[in-house]
Amino acid sequence: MAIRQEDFKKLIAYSSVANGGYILIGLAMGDALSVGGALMHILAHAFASAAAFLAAAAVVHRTGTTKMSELGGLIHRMPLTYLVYLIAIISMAGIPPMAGFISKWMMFQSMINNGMIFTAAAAFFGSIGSFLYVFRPLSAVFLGQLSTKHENVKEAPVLMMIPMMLLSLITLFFGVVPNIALGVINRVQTSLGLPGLALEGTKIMGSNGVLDPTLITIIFGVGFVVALILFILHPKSRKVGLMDTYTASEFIWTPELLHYAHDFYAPFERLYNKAPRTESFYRIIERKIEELGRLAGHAFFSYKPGTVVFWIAMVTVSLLWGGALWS
Amino acid sequence: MSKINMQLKELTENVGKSYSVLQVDYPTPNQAALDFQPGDVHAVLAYLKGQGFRQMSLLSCVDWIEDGQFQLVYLLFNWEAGLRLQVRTRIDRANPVFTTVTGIYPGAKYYERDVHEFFGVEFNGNPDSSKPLFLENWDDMPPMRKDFDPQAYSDRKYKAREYKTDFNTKAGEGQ
Amino acid sequence: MKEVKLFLGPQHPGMHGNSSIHMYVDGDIIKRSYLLPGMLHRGFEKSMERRTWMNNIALIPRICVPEPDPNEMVFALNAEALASVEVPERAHWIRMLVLELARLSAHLMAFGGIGGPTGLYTAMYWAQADRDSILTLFEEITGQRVYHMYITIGGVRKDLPKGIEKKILAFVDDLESRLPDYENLVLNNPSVQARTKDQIMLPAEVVWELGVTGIGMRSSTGKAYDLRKVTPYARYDKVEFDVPTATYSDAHTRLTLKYLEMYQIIRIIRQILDLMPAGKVREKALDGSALRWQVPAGQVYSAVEASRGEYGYYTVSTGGTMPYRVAVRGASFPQATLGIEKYLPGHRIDDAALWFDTMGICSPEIDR
Amino acid sequence: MVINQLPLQILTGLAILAFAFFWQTSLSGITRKIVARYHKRYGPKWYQEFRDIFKLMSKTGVTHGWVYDFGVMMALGGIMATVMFMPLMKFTAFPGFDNFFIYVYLFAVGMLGMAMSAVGSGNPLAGIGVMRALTQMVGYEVPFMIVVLAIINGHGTSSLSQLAAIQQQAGVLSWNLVKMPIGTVAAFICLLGMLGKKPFETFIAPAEIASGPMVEYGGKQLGMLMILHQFSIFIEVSLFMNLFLGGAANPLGFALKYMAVYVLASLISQAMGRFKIDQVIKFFYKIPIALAILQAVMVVYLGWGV
Amino acid sequence: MATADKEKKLKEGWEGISRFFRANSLWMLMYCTGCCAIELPQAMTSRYDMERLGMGPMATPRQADVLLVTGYLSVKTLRRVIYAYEQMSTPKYIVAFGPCTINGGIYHDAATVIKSLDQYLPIDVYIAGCMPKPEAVMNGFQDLIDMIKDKTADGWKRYRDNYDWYKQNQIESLGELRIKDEYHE
Repeated sequence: MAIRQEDFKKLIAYSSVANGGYILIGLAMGDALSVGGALMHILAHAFASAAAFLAAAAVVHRTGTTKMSELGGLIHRMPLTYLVYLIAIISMAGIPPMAGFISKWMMFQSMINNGMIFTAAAAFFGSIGSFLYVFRPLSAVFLGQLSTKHENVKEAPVLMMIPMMLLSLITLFFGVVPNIALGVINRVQTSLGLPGLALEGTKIMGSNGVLDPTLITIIFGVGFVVALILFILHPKSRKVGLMDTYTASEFIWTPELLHYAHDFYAPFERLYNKAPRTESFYRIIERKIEELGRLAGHAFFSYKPGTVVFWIAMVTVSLLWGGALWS
Repeated sequence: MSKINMQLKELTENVGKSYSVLQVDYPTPNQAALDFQPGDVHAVLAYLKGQGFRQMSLLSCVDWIEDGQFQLVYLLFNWEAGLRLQVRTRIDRANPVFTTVTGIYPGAKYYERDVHEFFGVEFNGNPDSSKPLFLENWDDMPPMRKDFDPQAYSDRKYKAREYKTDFNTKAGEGQ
Repeated sequence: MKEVKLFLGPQHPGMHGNSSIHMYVDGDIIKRSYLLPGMLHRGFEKSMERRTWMNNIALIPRICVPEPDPNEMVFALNAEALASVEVPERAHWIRMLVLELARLSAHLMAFGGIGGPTGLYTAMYWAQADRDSILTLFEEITGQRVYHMYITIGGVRKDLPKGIEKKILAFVDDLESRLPDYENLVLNNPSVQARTKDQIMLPAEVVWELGVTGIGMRSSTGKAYDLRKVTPYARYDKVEFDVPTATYSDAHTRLTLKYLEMYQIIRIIRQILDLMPAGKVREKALDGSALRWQVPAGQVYSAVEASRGEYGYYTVSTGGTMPYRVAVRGASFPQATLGIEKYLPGHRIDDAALWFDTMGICSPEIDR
Repeated sequence: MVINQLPLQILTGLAILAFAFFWQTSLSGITRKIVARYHKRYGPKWYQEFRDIFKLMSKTGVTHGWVYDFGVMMALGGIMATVMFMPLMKFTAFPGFDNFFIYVYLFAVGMLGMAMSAVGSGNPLAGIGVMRALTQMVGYEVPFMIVVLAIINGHGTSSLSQLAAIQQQAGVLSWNLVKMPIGTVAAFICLLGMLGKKPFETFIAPAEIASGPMVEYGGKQLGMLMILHQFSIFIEVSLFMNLFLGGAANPLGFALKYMAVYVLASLISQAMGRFKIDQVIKFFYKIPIALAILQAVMVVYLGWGV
Repeated sequence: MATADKEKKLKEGWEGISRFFRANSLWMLMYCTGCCAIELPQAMTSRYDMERLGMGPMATPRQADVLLVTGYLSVKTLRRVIYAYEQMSTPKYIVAFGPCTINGGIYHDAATVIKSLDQYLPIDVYIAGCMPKPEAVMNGFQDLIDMIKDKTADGWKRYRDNYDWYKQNQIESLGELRIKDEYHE
């Protein structure tokens, strides 16, 4: 659903629906690793989507529209917002240096152990799908051609920048050294009677593999440095304007005509509108979830962290209580 | 041209009955050339299309500069019978205006644009007949007219390579 | 809706020749497209008016590059019709041989060229290799690989070299033995079928509306509309061959027709080689030097079945040493200009290059 | 994480990196010659790929702003990090950490970097190319993952070197190729998708979108992208080799298996034309997924594959 | 001082090495500007196989280093060729086919065909023959490779140095270089 969205903000909203699904899978599995993963995912997703929403607000504040087809090329005017949004989507898509990866990794470990192939396949399709629809606003809004309307757009105001940068730093920090957060989650789990996570220094002992986020980030840093050296060593390339691109050597003057953003994944969507039945079926579920989400959001998603932790505890307790009753 | 196609002969007869044919000529056994007044060209074309001449191969224009006239030639071809017809008409060279035939043969749209660009014949009825097609910001008279001299134009615009001794002969004179 | 402007421009890997298609694309469906020709416009018709009849023989093959021989043939037919020159028997047969070999090389290039848009580079390499051996045959017959200037007014420039028949027969047998490999590689290839099976349709009424000729017409109307059958020129009536036709014209059928026509061409070449009489090859149409030769006044149009369709010249002569006016009818002019404007929109971006190829569009013909 | 061992491990990682580059580039040069024979001609010299890459590095290219350069560096950095984790014959740079998911996700960093800088170059064709690359990625990742999940579930460990060790116990018989033939076929088709070989070459389709995302690259950026391409081929083929052909204890075994897989993929690609993007997705969601699920069900619920 | 000339020697050494690489891997821009382009597929495919010299067709000007001007150039094509040439990354070379680029060849009296190309673009290698044969084309490429090796193929330097002379010629005979009419909005 999110892939089809035309509106920038709606798209990020839908991404929360998808990540909500992950959290449910994690919790439902019930063994230590997956619950830990789910909780971590709640944390990571909270930060990431908050940062993304703030970046969207900055864009709207400056350009006034959230329609992706009108925006374009804002990176040249709002680089910092771009950076914030980039880190947010890396975490949402679950790519290594950020927190999102840790939680997804833990959930996948547990999913494999319990041999739930179909849920694993659906989860993996969801994660790659999230990479798809999360990349779309990045390319439609920030990259590509800068349309003449937004020539004199300024960077987001400083006041807005501070929370955004803070949020992205936190996601980066949790991605590199997750054990602090996992330590907290561990205490939550042990208090609920679940077996604690096997943590050792910066390594996380998964069921069939070991993950060491800090090592990964270091190696990624080494790779980046090698690429940097390669880049600087060689002759400097000359700066060229945006409009000077390959147009099969024909001439073109208006930037809007060169910005490819409107229904970005046309072929992909065409596959889906051939199956209307499933579409309406999803829409019913979606409405149900939305009501549930609104109800839940209205009930406990207020900004004070206290109530949030309280409600998480309530949910886990009821789950465990149910679990105990059940087994 | 003894063995002229019999079909062709009686075809030209019954065309001649309804429209005044100025002149008939048979360049090859299965081809006939008919001259008409500009007025009834459209009627003839519509009639011939009914007779099986469904394909218009070419619309071209000949610039008779001495008698100050453009000659528009419509070449029709009948695939079943293998007959070819030239429908020719002469229009004034001073302000060449003619109505379009895209109603009968839609394919003529770009031929008309081509003739307009090279000869300057106005085709009213063809929406974009006056748009430039082949030549880009052309600043001289339509190039295919007899009084346009390409050699002079190209010497003026494009610097030729100076040879030490000037031995490229002048272009052959006309007839 | 917000549209993006894309170009299948003059400099594009999918574009054979040199004209540019401007496409307005929404998502990946082409909404509006038009052709911008004129990149190769050299004012041929103007230059022809400034050259004598014999000089033109050297100029005209430059018009259409993949298949230059129909130009010379049609120019010669026009002049002979006007000056009522009788061409000797052997010259007719040699002309047919040269025309069929040129047709075969153009078909090979177009058939292999389908490898470009569909990504099957092996077909392109094979087809070009075979086309190359035809060009070497031409080099022996006419002295030049591509522009032969071999068919002149009144016959053919000079007789066939000794022992050329054996070489042509050897080549033709070798090619015929390898044609089934082409079929397996291109026509039965599942990925090419996925790209061309009922993709780019050409219904019969569109053919009549635009005036498309050649394979486009034969594949959609289902009738054997081939100028060599309808108005036989140069002894085509003495050679039997059949014309493959189809009624459901999609990209795949057009490709199959090209493939089947190759068999027919080989059949014709074999018949030409054993039915060819001996004798004179050139009718001396004039006394003294060819440059002062004058063709009597008159206006005539004659057309030849080129690999892409009906290719014709309209010559007007006022009895001078130079033609008064020559109009060239390119075989792919209708489908390139009006076809792209009306019938390309609605396809997808990746079909555009395929559309351009299977319609057999050759841009030098459009610009003249 | 033991700090003092780190510099040594990084050195071995860099050694693997260098070996991967030289091995893969010379192999792709040899493959170009084999493919040329397929076209009835002599191909270029075997070190032609080296010449191409270093020529590109010596040219002054063009840059479209910092995103364009940063994206290329991020992509190359991500891919290099993945190669460093890759187990090579006997020795691995970071024992114990070569977990399957790291490869998949670090590979995604490379893809994101390239996609970001391609669209950053402001060319619509690059945008379309990136869209096709991402859509295709959804296509070939899911079946590949299902098969790999089945293997990990069956063998209980997701680290490549251990998987390779398990497969080498009983020689050829214990290869996953033999034990899970259906899964291997599905994985090979996905490998073709990953490598971007001919049937699934929609995102670099020269005839339609003029070499897709690479439209605006020239000079050293294109050189770095070609190095990235060589590394990604190395990762994918050795991933396939470790999972299905039982890794490689000795160099000769490694060379033969690697070459067999890569040359077979190139030859198949020469005989196939290019699909359209939605045909690619439809194809992937029909045959490979069915094979993968069948294989997974056999392994997980019936326990045959182990 | 010592570091300066050591720096220069190093740069010189690196220049030599990169010249070797540039010579042996020339990428050709896939742009058939004129009628001699029909012989390029012959030169690329099985019989004459350009790839042995390390040459291959590339899709966009950014990636290519050799621009082949095959045959005559009409005014419209020249504008596009100049636009493509300026997009190419240096060092770049131009190979001109046939007599039409030298003095207009058979189209010396045509109104839309330019007379001599080296007024507008710096040419490195001319190949003779109206429709030069594939052997001549390969021979021409071999000459270009030798010229690159001994540093004489410096068309792009000439273009960069007297840039305004070339631009003045182009504007004088082409009118405006970038067309802005109802087709190119």
